[in-house]
Amino acid sequence: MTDLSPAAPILSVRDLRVSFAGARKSWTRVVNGLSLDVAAGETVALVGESGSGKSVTSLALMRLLDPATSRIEGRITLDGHEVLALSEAEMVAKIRGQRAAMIFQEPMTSLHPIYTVGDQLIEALTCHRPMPLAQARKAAVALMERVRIPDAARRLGDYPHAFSGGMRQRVMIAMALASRPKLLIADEPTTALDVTVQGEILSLLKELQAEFGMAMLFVTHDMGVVAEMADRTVVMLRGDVVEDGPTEQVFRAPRQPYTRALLASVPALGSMAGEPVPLRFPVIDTATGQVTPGRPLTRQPDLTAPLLQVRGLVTRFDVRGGLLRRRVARVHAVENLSFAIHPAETLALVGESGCGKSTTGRAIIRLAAGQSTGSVRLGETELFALDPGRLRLQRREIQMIPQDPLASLNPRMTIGEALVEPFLEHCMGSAAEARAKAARLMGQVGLDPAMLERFPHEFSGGQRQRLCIARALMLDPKVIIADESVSALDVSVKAQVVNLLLDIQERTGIAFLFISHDIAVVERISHRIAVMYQGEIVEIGPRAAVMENPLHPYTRRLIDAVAIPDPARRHLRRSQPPSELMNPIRDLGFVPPKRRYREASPGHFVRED
Amino acid sequence: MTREDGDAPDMTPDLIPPSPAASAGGDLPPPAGPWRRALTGLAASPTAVLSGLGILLIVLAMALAPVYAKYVAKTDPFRSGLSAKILIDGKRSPVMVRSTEGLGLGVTPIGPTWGPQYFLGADAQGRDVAARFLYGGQNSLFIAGAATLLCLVCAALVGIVAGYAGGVVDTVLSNLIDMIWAFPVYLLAISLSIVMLGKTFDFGPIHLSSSSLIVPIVIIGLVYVPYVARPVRGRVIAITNSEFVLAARGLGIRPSRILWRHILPNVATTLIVFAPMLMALNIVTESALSFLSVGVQAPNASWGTILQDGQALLYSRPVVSMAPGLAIMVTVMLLNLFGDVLRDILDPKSVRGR
Amino acid sequence: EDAHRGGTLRLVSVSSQGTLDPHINYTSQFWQLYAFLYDGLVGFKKVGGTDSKDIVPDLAAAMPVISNDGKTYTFTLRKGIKFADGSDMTATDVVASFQRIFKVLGPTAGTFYNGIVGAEACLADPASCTLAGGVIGDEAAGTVTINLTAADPELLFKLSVPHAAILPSETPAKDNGNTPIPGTGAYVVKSYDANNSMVIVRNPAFKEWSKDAQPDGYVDQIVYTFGGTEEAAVNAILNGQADWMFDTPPADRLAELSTSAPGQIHLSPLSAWWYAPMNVNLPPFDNLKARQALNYAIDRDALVSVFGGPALAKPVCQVLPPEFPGHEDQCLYTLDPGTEWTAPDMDKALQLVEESGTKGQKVTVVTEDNAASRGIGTYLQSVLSDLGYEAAVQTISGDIQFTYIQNTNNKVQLSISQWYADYPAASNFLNVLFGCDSFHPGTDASINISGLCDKDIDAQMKAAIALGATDPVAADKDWAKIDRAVMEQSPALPLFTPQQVDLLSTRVGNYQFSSLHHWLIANAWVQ
Amino acid sequence: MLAAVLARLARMAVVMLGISILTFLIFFATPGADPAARIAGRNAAPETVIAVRHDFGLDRPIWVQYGVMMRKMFITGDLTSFVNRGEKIVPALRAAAPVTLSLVAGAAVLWMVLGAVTGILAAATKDRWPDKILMGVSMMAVAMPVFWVGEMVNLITQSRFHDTWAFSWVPPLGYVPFTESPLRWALALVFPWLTLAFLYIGLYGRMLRTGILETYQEDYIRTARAKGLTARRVLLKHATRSAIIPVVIMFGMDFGVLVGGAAVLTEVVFGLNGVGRLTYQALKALDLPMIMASVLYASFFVVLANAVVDLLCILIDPRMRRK
Ligand SMILES: Nc1ncnc2c1ncn2[C@@H]1O[C@H](COP(=O)(O)OP(=O)(O)OP(=O)(O)O)[C@@H](O)[C@H]1O
Ligand SMILES: Nc1ncnc2c1ncn2[C@@H]1O[C@H](COP(=O)(O)OP(=O)(O)OP(=O)(O)O)[C@@H](O)[C@H]1O
Ligand SMILES: [Mg+2]
Ligand SMILES: [Mg+2]
Repeated sequence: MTDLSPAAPILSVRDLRVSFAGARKSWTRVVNGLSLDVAAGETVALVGESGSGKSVTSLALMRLLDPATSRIEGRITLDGHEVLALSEAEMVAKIRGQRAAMIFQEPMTSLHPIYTVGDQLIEALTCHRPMPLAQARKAAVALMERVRIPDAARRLGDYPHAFSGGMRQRVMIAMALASRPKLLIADEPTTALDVTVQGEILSLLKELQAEFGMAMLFVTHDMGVVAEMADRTVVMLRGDVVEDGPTEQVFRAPRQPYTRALLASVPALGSMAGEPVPLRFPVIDTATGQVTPGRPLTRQPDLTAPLLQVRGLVTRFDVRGGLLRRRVARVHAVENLSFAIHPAETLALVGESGCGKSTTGRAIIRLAAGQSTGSVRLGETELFALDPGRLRLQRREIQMIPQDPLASLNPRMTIGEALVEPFLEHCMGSAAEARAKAARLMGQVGLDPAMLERFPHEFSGGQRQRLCIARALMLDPKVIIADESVSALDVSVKAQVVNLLLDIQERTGIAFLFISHDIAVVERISHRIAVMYQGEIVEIGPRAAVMENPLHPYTRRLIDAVAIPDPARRHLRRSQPPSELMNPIRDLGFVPPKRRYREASPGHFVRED
Repeated sequence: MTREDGDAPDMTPDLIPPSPAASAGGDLPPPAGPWRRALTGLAASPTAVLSGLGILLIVLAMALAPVYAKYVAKTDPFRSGLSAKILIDGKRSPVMVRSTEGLGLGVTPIGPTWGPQYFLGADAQGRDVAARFLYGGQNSLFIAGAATLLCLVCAALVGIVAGYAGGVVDTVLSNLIDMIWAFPVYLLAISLSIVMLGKTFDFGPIHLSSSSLIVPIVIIGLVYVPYVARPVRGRVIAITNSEFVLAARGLGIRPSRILWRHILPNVATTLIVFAPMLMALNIVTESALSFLSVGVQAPNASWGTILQDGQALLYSRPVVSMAPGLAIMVTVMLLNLFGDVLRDILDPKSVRGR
Repeated sequence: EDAHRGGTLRLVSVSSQGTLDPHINYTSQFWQLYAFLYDGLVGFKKVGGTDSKDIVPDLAAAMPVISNDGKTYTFTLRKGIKFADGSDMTATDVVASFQRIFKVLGPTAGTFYNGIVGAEACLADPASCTLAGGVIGDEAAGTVTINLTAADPELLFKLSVPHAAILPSETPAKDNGNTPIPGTGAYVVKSYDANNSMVIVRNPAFKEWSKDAQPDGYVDQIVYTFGGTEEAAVNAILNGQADWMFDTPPADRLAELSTSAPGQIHLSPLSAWWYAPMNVNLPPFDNLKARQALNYAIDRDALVSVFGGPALAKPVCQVLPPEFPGHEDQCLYTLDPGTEWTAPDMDKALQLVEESGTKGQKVTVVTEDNAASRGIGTYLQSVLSDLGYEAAVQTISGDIQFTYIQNTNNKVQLSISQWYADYPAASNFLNVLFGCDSFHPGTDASINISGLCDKDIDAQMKAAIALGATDPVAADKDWAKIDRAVMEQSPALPLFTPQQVDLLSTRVGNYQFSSLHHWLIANAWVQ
Repeated sequence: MLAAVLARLARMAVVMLGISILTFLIFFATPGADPAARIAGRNAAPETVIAVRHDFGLDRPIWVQYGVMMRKMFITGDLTSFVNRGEKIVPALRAAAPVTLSLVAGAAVLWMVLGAVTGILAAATKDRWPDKILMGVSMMAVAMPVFWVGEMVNLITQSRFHDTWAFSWVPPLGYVPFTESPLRWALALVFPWLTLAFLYIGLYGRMLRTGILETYQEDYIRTARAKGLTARRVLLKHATRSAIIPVVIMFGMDFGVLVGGAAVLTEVVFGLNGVGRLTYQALKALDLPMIMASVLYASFFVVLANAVVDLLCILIDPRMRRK
């Protein structure tokens, strides 16, 4: 499966150009002369950074773009049909769901919320091949079983909201397979999913591809996934193909500087083995492709006294319902959490979506919505004992960089105002000083101080993340809680932001609580790692100990699931039945079990189950 | 870029070579704020421009009512013109024409002359309909506008207090809103009118007689408060729980400032989006109330009272009710068109409908 | 004659008027129906024209024997008259009916029937009303005697109105609401749904005993539909879908009707006036000159226009309507005072205002919210402005305005009202509207809206009433003087006297108009 | 489920209690409202007024009056009007309800069907001429005051063109009970239905069109298209089904409000003795018992509509079924 198939390609794209209608009748070209071939049974990965035109390309192949606002030119040949020459009716009859099927990035929204999963599957089955309902049901059940949905017959009657993201993606895959297409286009099918679920979906896709002999065009921005899945790789940059070749060759000997840069900034799990201190990401010159290796962090944590000490932190949310909206259950979002962070130290908090990471961060600075108990000491101050006024002042010391930077910036305030505001509120100086400091910090996070006049929507995702960092730094805090600060960013930007954080730490000795689900990044920058599962810490310890000697089964599963950006280390996992994360909703009478921790090595604690 | 500490590591330049679209460079003109953007958006929409101009034109025409009455029609449209005479073809004939045929019953006001005087004819009081139409439009627009303002202010107050304070205050206010909501609008307006029309109010030096326009303004302004207060409250709650308010709290910003700088400006869009639609609704409501004679009081005029006058002349002089009816239709349509564009620009995901 | 019997008459009205109980209902709409549903001891002659003001014996076999200085009336009942439920009408029923007037708190119990012996007790404690010594029935002799505390020349009128209808003695002594009470008339109400329709059919127990008092009707059935609008009613009649409308046709349609359907329109004079009471106890109208000024200033001709032109209303400048007992043509407030109004005298008016020193004061005219009242109000406002006052109009829903303007607490200066006579006696206008007895400050029931209470005039009125018992002709002369005396005080602006407009379908024949019952429905035929 | 129903009922009771108290208080704050004088009749003697006041309990403390009124309305059912003496309120309301219901139900069928057709057609032909025409007409429909439309309709059908073949069949204004003659019932209501529905056709058509076009932006529509469904099926089954939910919510509210009396203008113009007109007349006459009854009646339907809408949403939209 790894060598190029000599057979005639199922899909052949020549000089594809896609433009969108802009303001005043102008056309903006988004895809600029893309050519590629996909042969039967072959997987071609289309990679590139956000906005490079990957999704537009895949939608163009199916002619799913709105013809009123878009223009597709070039040639697309799919299994002998000239796609661009077909009428809309012919597209429906011959191409869509027939010869080519598609799955999308957002499993949560890609299924119609008010039809049952069964209805939608049966519709996919019968719209091309009319058959009796009973037969269609049987076929649907078979498909659901095929994508390993347990108890398929019963779940056919469920609505999509009763399914988790991974399960929904399985349903999407089942739907795509309904007509046994020759080509499957998968547009970032796992990006929105947790690592563990991503692993399951990827192996399922691989298995099904082999079984059905489909060609697959796999769109992604994750080099790890590319390495895992693709026979051939096409790299896109702003609408252009910059590199096209067998995956191994692209990874081993990238020809273009851009590809090289891209690969260099991908954190690879395990690459930190043997490194004693956090490392910056390598810096690449895009013009020449020259790579300067990342410099290690020189400043060491000051272990004399903990800066932030969390003891027995518990956060619960009430679930209300029934008559008079009484409490009927509780979400145990954070359960008995304890850890400490020292000056200039980075503690990473990793875990799957919904395990309570953000809630932990918020609870520490007393911003969580539910009720929190426990003790949080910042230096000598007990945060949980402060009155609102004192707490407000104390917040200067401990800052949180929120998960979603756009949402956390007031859309009606300029960046300048947003930066200056906390400084003035804490009476740290005059307005002029505030402005000067804001300009200086803008420079430090790599942005032009002239941009202070702009509004949040006028920045890219990575820039906004840096703005949030700058805003937090305005107050000279001692601790920063960085909530998924780099998870949503493109690899290259991710590298920049991580480097920025490390620079700051090196310069100011700030302590980080680094919340993330991306273990590869965490491995690179943290001193210690805490693994969270369903609101509790299951394993905590120095980075090397946790990464190289994971003791808790959940930690191991987490690490195993990460895709390695190295085609040579590609490993096919056996497809397991999907593991659904148990929801943390508990009855009112629920008493959390008493947990005990075992110290495996100095500072490396593992929960005893 | 200059950096103060020399030992700071080089900032990596953006990995991707800059493209004009992706990175708005610092040398571009300073980009517009949300309000400016909204204005630019409006200016770019032909619908918005045309409907806005149309509304302006109507307002202007109505504002010229005194000029028209004084210099063109040469009448006082608020005085009874029962014994007025008009010069037609050199003959002075009465405005109120007594029937001479058959049994000789009935007195019919003259119909449209399409000339400067009695352009649209006279009403049952012998007054110039065209001049009254203009004055009436003035009142209709003024009442609708003032009621819109009043409604928005009250709704903002109620919504913000309920949404921000939460707890008991919210429960009480929300239930009150629900209660008023369950009261059919027209019935509520009619009952308020009847209560207020029988009364004169004295607040210190301010004397409020029932014929004052303030009565319909207050009534119309108040009845729709729940309809606006509810979404405002929702919006305030959403904003209070939004990430950026949370972030502001995390930054240690004072609650008063959070309310003033973070919550209020963001609620403003919701209010502005409501304004044209509310205004349109108020014009119709005013006309309905005046039609049921619980709105503007004689001899003052509004499009609604002219409709009411016209109802009594529907069979002999249909133009009397036609004119205000069409005027209401056109104005409301323009306002709705404008409102649609405004909503699309400011609040694309807002609740549709009224 | 018989050829005209039969058929269905279709009447329409915008709304119905509440209770069917003849002892309580006080609306001309239903009184018109009671004419052929119920009978009193005596009644107005059921004919058209001026004779309709005459009183004829109805359930009584003859006019009563009056004795004891006019304080005792003895009636002999006719024999063989049955109620619609089949029971005989006897003296017991008569006595019970009079008691019932008080027990159900009839609106006129205290004003019409308070002169009967025992009435005071009944008013104080209605539930246990017996009228002992007041109304005495002798079942065996078939007579009923009514004793009064004082002679009352108007008693027979008061006994002729529906409030004195004779009902079966077993009728519950409470408002019977929409349940029909069996009567003695030519027809009975078969069904009544206040919101929809009333169906009236022949009374099976009825045998004509006096054509003057209660003639047998022509049509077999009368269907009265409630709802729709006045415009719609006109359309329906023109389109042949209805036969008659209760409401006045909209002024808007009159011109059209008078050419397209002149034969279907009937105009009849009404014993009524439209007037604008001025509050003599509040500035500026506590000043006689100010009141007179306004009376001089108004152009009654213009006001007639508001009401639909000269065919529908006649300008008046005195209280008693034309052709009413006691009426003598006189007009004080006109350009050349004499018997008739000719034109307003603006110069005089302005001079009077100047003299009164009330110029510049605020005046609010309180009108009802119908086109005519509002129109008059607007006109008065114009005139007041011309006279130098600061005038405004306040419109109040018709149902409320009537009591609102009566209450002195509401400080109404000038309002627009109407008065329709209950029966043809001058006191029913002058004494009721301008007598001290009907002025009750601070209550909603104070029909003397002007608040005029002049000792002299009041004494003259009392004397005229007393005189009426013995010499009605002389009394009427006195009333004419009183009319003038009242107008000299100028407590109200007489505006005009309205005409009744009846619009009938082409198939209705034998239209007769009685000044009290208006169109005599039972006298008309449809084939 | 039972708990939810009970909670609903409790809430309903609270809202209705609040409204009734509010109405009651407003009434007593109004001048010229002394019912005794008006009940007693014009020129009644003071004794009669006093007796009436006592008989109707108007001389008792205001809360006692409130209690008595509530008892008469809900328990004994013999509440009588203050204006039309002897008119029983509850039967009057009961007699008016079918009129309003006939009017509103018929109009509702019309506006739902035509509104849906308008919305779907306009969405399907977005920015082309059928869309432009439909939306233009809808705009107009929304902008015209309903009573004015009614008047114009009356002018045309009852008078100006009544003699022509087109409208000679139009019966006089007024209501004919269905039980009396279904045909005449329908004929009498044709124009009131059309007039009332016109506004809502415009409103719902526009709303549905916007909804469908918004739904078209959703990911699941892309999925449906990628499956190979025909454009018509995507429109009718996938887009419309989602877009209709807000329309249904709106419909529930509008229907409840209209049945509760908000169709007053249509009823007045077409002379239909429905609940709205009854309430309007009661308000104008300050007939407290009638006002109380009709306002409670109206609020009952609004609250009920709220509940039904919630239920409908749960039925239509499975997402709402989640606890
Ligand atoms: N409907 C549209 N109209 C106009 N421009 C569009 C449209 N859809 C996409 N674009 C533009 O086309 C470019 C490519 O978008 P595309 O969605 O293909 O990016 P992508 O590579 O899939 O990125 P991501 O990884 O974020 O999904 C972007 O600049 C985007 O703004
Ligand atoms: N305000 C709230 N009310 C009720 N439940 C909540 C609330 N906030 C969070 N939760 C629940 O608490 C749990 C933990 O949420 P949290 O946001 O901390 O997860 P996370 O680890 O940050 O996930 P992600 O990686 O998706 O951000 C989740 O089950 C979530 O549904
Ligand atoms: Mg994409
Ligand atoms: Mg999170």
